[in-house]
Amino acid sequence: MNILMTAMTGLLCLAMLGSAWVAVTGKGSGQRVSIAILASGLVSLFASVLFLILAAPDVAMTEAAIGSGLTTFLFFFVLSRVRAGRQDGS
Amino acid sequence: MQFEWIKIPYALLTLFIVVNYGMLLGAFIQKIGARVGRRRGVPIWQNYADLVKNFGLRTSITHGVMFYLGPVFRLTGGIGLLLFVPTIYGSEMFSNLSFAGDLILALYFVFFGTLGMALGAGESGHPHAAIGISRGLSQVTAAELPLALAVFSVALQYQTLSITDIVSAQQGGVLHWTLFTNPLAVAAAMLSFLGSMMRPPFDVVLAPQEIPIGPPTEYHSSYLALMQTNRAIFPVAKIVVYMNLFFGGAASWPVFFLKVFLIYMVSVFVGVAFPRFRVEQSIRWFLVWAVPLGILSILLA
Amino acid sequence: MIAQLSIATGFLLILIGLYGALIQRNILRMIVAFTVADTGVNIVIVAVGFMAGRTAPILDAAVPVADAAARIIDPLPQALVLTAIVIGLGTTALMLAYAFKLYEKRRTLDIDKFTDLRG
Amino acid sequence: MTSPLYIIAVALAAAFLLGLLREQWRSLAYPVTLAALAFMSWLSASWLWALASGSASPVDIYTAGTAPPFAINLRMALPEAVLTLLINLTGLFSALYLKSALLARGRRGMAVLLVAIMALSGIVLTRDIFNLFVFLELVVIATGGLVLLSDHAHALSAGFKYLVVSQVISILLLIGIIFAYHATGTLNIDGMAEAVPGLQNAGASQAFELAFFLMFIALVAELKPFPANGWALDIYEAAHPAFSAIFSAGAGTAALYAVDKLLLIGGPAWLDMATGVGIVTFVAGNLLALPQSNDRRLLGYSSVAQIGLILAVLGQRDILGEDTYFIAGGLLLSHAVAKAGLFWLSGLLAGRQLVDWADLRERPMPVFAFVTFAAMLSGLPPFPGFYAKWELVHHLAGSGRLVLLALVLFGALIEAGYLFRWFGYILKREPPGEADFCRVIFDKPHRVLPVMVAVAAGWALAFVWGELASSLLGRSNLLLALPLLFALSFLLLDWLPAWVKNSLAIAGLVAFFAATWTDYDALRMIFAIIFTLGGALTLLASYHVHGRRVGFYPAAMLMFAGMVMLIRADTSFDFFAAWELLTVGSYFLILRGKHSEPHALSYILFSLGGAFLIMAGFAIAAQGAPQFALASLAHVAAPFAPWVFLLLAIGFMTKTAAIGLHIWLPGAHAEAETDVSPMVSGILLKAGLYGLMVLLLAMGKQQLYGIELTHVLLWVAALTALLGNLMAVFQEDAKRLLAYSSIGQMGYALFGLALMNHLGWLMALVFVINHYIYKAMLFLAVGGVAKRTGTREMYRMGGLIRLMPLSFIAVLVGIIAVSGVPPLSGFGGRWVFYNAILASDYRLPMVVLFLAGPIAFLYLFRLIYTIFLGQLKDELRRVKEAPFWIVLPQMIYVALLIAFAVVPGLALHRVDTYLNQFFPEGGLSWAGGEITSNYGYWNPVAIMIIVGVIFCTVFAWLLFVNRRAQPVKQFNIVFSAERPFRPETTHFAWNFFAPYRKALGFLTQPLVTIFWTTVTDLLHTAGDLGRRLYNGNGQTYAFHFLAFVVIVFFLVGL
Amino acid sequence: MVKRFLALLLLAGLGGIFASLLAGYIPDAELNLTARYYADHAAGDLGAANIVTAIIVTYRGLDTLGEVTVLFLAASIVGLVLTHRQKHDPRPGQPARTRAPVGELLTTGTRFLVPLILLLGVYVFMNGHLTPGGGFQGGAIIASGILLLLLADPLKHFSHGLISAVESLAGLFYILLGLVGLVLAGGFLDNRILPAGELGALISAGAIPLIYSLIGLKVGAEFSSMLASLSETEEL
Repeated sequence: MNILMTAMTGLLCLAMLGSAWVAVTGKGSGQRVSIAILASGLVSLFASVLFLILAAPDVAMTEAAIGSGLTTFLFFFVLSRVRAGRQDGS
Repeated sequence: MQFEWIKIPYALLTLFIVVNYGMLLGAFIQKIGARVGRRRGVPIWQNYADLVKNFGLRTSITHGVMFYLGPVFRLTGGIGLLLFVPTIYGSEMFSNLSFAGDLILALYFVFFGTLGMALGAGESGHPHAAIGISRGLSQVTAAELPLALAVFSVALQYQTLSITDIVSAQQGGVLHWTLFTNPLAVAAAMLSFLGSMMRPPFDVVLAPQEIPIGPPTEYHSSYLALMQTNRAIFPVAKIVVYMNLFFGGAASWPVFFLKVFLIYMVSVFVGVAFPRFRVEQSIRWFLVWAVPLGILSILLA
Repeated sequence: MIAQLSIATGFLLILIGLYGALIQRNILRMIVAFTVADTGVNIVIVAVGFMAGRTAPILDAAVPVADAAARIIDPLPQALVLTAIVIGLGTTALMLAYAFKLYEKRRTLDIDKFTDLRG
Repeated sequence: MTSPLYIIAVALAAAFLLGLLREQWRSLAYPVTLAALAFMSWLSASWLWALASGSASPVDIYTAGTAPPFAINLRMALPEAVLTLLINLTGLFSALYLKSALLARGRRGMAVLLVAIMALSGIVLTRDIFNLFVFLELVVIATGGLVLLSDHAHALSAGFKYLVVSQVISILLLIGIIFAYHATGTLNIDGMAEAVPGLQNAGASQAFELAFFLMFIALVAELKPFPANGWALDIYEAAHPAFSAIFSAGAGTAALYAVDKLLLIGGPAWLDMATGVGIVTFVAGNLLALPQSNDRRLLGYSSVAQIGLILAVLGQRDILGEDTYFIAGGLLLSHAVAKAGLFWLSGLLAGRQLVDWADLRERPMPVFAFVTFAAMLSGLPPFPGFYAKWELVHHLAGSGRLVLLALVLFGALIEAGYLFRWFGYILKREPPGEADFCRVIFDKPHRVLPVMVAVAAGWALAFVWGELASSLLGRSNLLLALPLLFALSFLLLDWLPAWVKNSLAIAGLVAFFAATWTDYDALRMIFAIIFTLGGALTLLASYHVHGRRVGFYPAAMLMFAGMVMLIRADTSFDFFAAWELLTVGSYFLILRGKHSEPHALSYILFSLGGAFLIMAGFAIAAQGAPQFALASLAHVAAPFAPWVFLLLAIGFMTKTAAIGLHIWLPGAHAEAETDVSPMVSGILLKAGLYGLMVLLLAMGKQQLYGIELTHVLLWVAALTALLGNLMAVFQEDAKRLLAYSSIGQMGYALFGLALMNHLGWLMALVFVINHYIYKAMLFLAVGGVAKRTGTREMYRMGGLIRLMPLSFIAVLVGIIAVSGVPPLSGFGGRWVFYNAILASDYRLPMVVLFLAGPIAFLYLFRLIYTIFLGQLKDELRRVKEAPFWIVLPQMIYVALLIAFAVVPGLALHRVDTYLNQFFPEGGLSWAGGEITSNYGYWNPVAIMIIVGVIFCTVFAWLLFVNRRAQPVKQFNIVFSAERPFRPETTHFAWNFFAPYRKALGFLTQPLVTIFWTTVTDLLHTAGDLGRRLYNGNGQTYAFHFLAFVVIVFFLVGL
Repeated sequence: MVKRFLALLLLAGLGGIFASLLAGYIPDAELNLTARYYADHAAGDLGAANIVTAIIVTYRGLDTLGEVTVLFLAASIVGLVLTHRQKHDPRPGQPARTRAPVGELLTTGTRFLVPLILLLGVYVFMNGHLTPGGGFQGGAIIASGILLLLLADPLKHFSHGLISAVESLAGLFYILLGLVGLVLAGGFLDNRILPAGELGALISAGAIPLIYSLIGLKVGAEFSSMLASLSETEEL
C-alpha cells in the first residue's frame, strides 16, 4: 500500500515536472503560448491530485477550481485578446 | 629707556649729521665710479646743488592727494628708520628715539616709505611708475627674506631683539662681531643688502633704460627734493642697522663714517661687476643662494 | 517519504518556474511560469505539514473528537495554502491585466521592450 | 480606548461601502474615503497620546477570542502607535493630494488606496508572520493598482516590473514561513522568538536558520536594498507623487518594522547581516542619487539609502540597546516626513528635472518647506536626524566600530551633497519658462496643505526629539535655546521691512552681549565681542538694502545664534549643535550671492565634512558616553587622544580654510553679498579658531607615531599663510583677493596657536581682533566699490580715489594694518609673532612664514593701486561714493584700528594675564605705554606720536615750499613724448605681477583643486557605473534580486 | 545564452538552499503545539467538524479577511485598469461588435447548467464547516457558472452594479459580523456569537456557515467581476 502510494506519487510528480517544463520552456507565441497555458493548468490539476494524496481535500478542491480552472480561463481571455490584436496586423 | 625732551634736539643733531654725510657719500661714490670709468664725475657738492635747485623750482604740478603725500611718506620712512635705531653705541646722546621699539620696529618701518612711494607713484597714473612698482615689490619679497632670516638668526644668537643689546654683545674685539660669530647670517644679510640697494644687478626696478627711473617717473621739483633728501638718509639708516647687527656697531662718529662707507662700497663693487638681472631671475637667485644661507644660519644658531 | 518526494517536486517546480520567469521574454509566458512556481510553493507548504498514516483534518464518525489529535494531520498548512492559492490568483489576474494593457500600449509582449525607465 | 482593530475594520468597511456607491457618485465616495482615513489617523493618534502620556498601557488584541499562537493577535504599543499614525496621516494627506486623480478614476481607486493604507497599518500591528505575509501581498497588489493613478507614460511598465520581483519575493517568503513553522510549531512572532532557543538539536536549528534566512531576506528585499532595488525605483519615478509619498514614507516604514520584528526572532546572529546590507545600501543609494537629474528618481534613491541606514541602525542594536528606537525612530520619522513632503512638493511643479525646481524661487513658503525637508534628511539641528546621528556615532565610536562609522558619515555627506546642490538649483537657476506655480497654489490648496502639514510635522518632531534628547543628555531642549528661538523668530517677522528687522537684529545682538558679558573669561570675551558687537557693527552696513530682503535675517541670525551658542557651550553636544547651526546659517547667507551657487555648495560640503570629523572626534573621545564636558577633552585615554586631536583639528581647520581644505573659501567669500562677505570673513572664520583654541587648551601637544601633531599644524599653518598670500597676489577679482588673503591670515593665526606658547597665543588673538576689523572693513570698502562700478575685476577700475575718497581711506588704513607696517595695529601682531617664535624651538616652518610676510605687501598694494590709483576709466567717471550705510561702518573700523594700534593693552592685557594660567612662561609686562617681552620692547604710543610728528613736519614743509602746486588733468603725464588718450592703455593693472608669476607661479598650481575635483569626479563615475546596473528590464531586476539572495546567503555562510 | 547560463547559475544557488532545507526536513511524528490545540479545541469550542474551515474562518479569520481583500483589490484594479481606456476613448457610434456565433449546444447547455452550477456553489460554501470545501471553492464554482454565461453570450453585459452590490454587501456584513464578535464574544471574527450547536449539523459551528457563505458570495462576485471586466475589453 505504502509503496504503491509512493510509486504513484512519484509518477505524479514526474508528470507534473514534465508538464511544468513544457509550460516554461520553448519559444514563440501564439499557439505555443496556449500550449504553455494548458500545460500549467495541467500542473495544477496534477497538484490537486497530489493534494488529495497529501490528505488535503480542501486544498485539492481549491487548486482544481482556482488553479487549474479559473486561472487558465483568465489566461485564455487575455491570450485571445492579444492574439486577435496580432491578427489585426498592427 | 624712557622719553626725555632732550632726546629731540639730540635726534635732530643725528639727523643733521646723517643727511650731510649721506649727501657727500652719494656724490663721492658717484665720483669713484666715474674715475674708475676714467670720467671726471660730479663735484662732491653736486647733491646740495640738486637739492637747492629742486626746492627752488617754481613750477610744480600735482596728480592728486596721494601723489602729493608720496614723498612725505617716503621721507618719513627714512627719517623714522634712522631715528628708531641707535646710531652710536654707548652714547646716550645718539641713541635717538630707540625707546619706541626694537629691531622688529626698524625692520617693518622700512616698508612705510616704500608703501608711500608706491602709492604716490601709483596716483601719477604713469604706467612706467606702475611697472617699476610691480618689479620693485616682486623683487623685495625675495630680497627681504634672507635679511629676515639673518636678523632672526642674530636675535636667536643673542636672545634679544634690542639693537643696543645686540651691539653690546659684539663689543670686545673684532672677533666678537657677528660677522665672525655667525658668518652665515651675515652672508645672507649682505646678499639681501645687495638686493635692497637698487644697484646692479638688482636695479631693474629703476631700470633707467626702459622705464625712465621707474616709480618716481613723474616726480619733480620739491617732491623730488624730498626724495633726494631721503636718498641721502635712507641708505645710511639702513646700513646703520646692518652695522649694528653684524659689524659691531660704532662707538664713535669716525668709526661710524668708516663702517658705513665700507659697507656701502660692497654694493658698489658688486654693481660694477655684474650685469642686470630680470625680476624673476633675481627672485630665483635670492631663493637659490641667499635663502639657504639664512636657513642654515638659523638652524645652526 | 511521500512528504519528501512532494517537497522535492515542489522545489523543482519553483526552480523551473523561476527559470521560465527569468528567461522567457514574452510577458504572458513569464506569468505562466510564475503560476507554475506558485503551484510548487503550494505543494511544498502542504507537504511540509503532511504526516504519513494520518487522515485529513475533518472530524466525522471515523475520526471522533477524542482521538483527533492522534489521527489527523496538521490542518494549519492547509489553511495557509488556501490563502496562498487565492492570493496567487489575485496576483496572476493583476499581472494579466497589466499584460493586456502593456500590449495595448505597445503592441508587443516582449519584456525587453519596456525598459524606458532606467538608471 | 477604541480597539486598534477598527483601523483595519473601518478601512475595509469603507472600501466595501464604496462598492455600493454608484460610479457616478464620486463626489460622495471621496469624502467617505477621507473620513475613513481621518478616523484611522485619529485612532492612531489617540493611542499615541494615551501611550505616551501613560494613561494606557500597551495592549495585545486577540482575534477570534483565542490567545496566540492559536489565533492571530495584534499589538498596539508606542512604536506601533507612532508608525500607524505616520502611515495613516501620510495616507490621509496623500488622499487629499490625490483628489483629482481619485475623482477621475472613481471609487475603485479610492478603495484600493484605503486597502493599501490599511494593509500598511496591518503590517505594523500584526504579530503573526503569515498574517504579515498577507498584508504584504495586499500592499504589493494595491501598489500595482495605485501606480496607475499616475499619468506618467511609463507607470504601467514600472508597475509590472514591481509585480514581477514581488512575485519572486513572496515565493521565498512563503517557503521560509512554512519551514519556520515546521521548526517551531507556531506562526506567532513572539512565539517563534521564544521557541528558537529551545530547538532540540543542531539539525532543527540549522533548518530553522535556513528558513529564517529566506524569510529575512525576503522582508529585507522589501526595503529595496542595493542592488536588488531596480524594481522599486521605477515606481518612485513613474507613480503619482502622492503615491510615491506613501510608498516611501508608509511602505518603507512598515517594511522596516516588519524586519525589526523578524530580527526579534532571529536574534543577534542576524544583526551583522542587517548592518551589512543596510550600510551598503545607504552608501550605494546615495552614490547613485548623485548623478540623477530626475527629481523623483533622485528621491527614490535617497529613500532607498535612508531606509538602508535605518536597517543598519537596527542591525546595531547589540550596542545601541535602548537607544535603538530613539535613533532609528528619529531617522525614520525624519525620512518619512521629509520624503513625503518632498514628493508632495514635486507634484506642484511641472518640470521633472532638478533644475526645474527653480520654479520655487522667489516663493518663500515652498523654499522654506524644501529647506526644512533637506535639513531633516541631512540630519541638521534641530531636527531628529541630528540627535539620531549624534547618538549613533557615539555608540559606534564607543564600541570601536569605526569602519561603520566612517561609512555612515561618508554616505551622509554624499546625501547632503546632492540635497544642497538641489537647493542651489532652486534658488539660483533660472525658472524654466513661465512658472505656473502660483496658479497651482491658488487652484489647488489641497495640494499645498499636505506640504505645509509636513513642514509643521517636521518642526513638531524637532521639538519632540529635542525633549527626548534633553532627558537623554541632561540638557534643555535645543529648540528652546534663546539664540536659536531669536533667529527662528525672524522667519515669522520676514514680512517686515528690512530696516526694521535690521534694527531688531542689532538690538538683539547687543542685548545678548549686555546680558551675558559677565559670563565670559578673557579669551571668550574677545570672541563674544566679535560675534555679537562685531556682528552688530557689520549689520549696520545692511541698512543700505531696501525692501524686505526675504530670507536674509533668519539666515544671518541663525549664524550668529550658532556662534554665541558656540562660545557658551561647555559640553561636546552643545558645541557641536552650535557648530552645525552656524554652518547652516552661514551657508544660507553665502548662497544669497548672485553667482554663489557652486561656491555655497562646496562651502557646505567642506563644512559638513569637517563637522562630521568633529563629531567623530567627539564620539571617540566620549568613549560611549552620550556627551562630555569640553574641558575633559584633556583626560581622553592615551591611545585615542592623538586621533581625537587629529579629527577635531582637521574639522576645525576646514572652517579656517587651512591649505588643502581651503578651496571653498575664495568663491564663497567673494560671491557673497556686500554685507555678507565681512560677516563670513571677518566673523565666521573666527569660529574655527575658537574651536582650535578650545581643542589646544584642553589637549595640548599630542604625539602620533612619534610625530608631534602641533608641529604638523605649524607646517600646515605656514604653508597656508604662504600659499594663501601667494594666490591672493594673482587674483584679478578684488573680493577673491581679499578672500585668499583671509586664508593667509588664518594661517598666521593658526601658526600662533600651534606654537603652543604664551606669545604665540597672544599673537593669534591679536590676529583674531585685527583680522576681524580690517577684513570686515576691506570687504565693505571693496564691496561698496564693486556695487558702484558693477564689477569686481580690479583692472576695470582705477583712479577712483577722487570719486570715492572715504572708501580709499578705509582701504589705505586697512592695507597698512594688514601688511604690519608701523604705526598701525598690524605691527603689533608681527612684533608678538617675532617674540613668540624666539621662544619656540620650531625653526623651519618659520622660514616659510617669513617668506609669506612680504608677499602680503604685493597683493595689498595691488588692491589699492588698481582700484583707486592710476587712470580713471571713462565709463566710471560718474561713479559716486559708496552708500552711507556701507561707508559708516568702515569709518568706525578705521577709528577702531587706530585705537587698537595705540592702546592694544585695552584688549590684550587681560588676555595676557589670562593666558598665564596655561602658559605661565613668557608673558608680557605692561608698563605705561611700553610693552616688554623677554626679548624686546615696543611702545605703540611713542611710535604713533613719533611717526605722526615726523610725518606732519615733512608734510608741513612740503606744503610750505610747494604751496602753489597746480593740479593737472588725468593724462598730463610724460609718456614717451606722447599724451595717451585712452585710460585702458595706460592703466597698468591686469596681471600686475607678471614677473612674479614667472618666478613663483608654479607654487600656485591648483593641485588641491585638482585633487578635490578628481574626488568628486570619481564619486560621480562610481554613481554612473552603478546606474548601468539598472537597465530598465524587469527580468534583470529579478536576476538582481536572486543574485542578491544567493550572494548574501554565501556571505552569511549558513 | 549568457542569460540562460546566469539563470541556471543563480537557480543552482537557490536550489542549494532548497536542497539543504529538504535535507534538514524531518516530518513531525506528533502534532505540534498549535496543531494539537486545533485538533483538541476546534470541534469543542467552535463546533466545526472541518478543522481547516475552523482555522480559516475563525482562528485565522484575519488572514481570510485579507485574502478576500486581495481578491477585492485584484478585481477592483483589473476593473480600474481595463475600464480606464474606455473612459477616455468612448468610440461612439461604432458598429456593433460581431463575432462568430457560438454553437446552439453551448447556448442551450448553458441555460440548463448555470442554475445547477450556482446551486452547487451555494451548497459547497454552506457546508464548508462540515465537509471539504467552503467559501473559496464555492465562490469559484459560482464564478465558473458566470463564465459559462459569458462564453455562451460574449456580448452580454453584466450588471456591474449588481455584482459590486453583492460583493460590497457581503464584505460589509462580513466585517460587521467580525465586529459583533469583538463586541459580544471574545474578539474580532469570533464565531461564538451564535451557539455552537451540535457537531456535524448544518446549522452549527456558530457564525461559521454564515461567514463562509458571505465569503463565498463575495469571492464569487469578485471572480465574476474580474471575468466580466476582462470580457468587456475590446479586442485589440
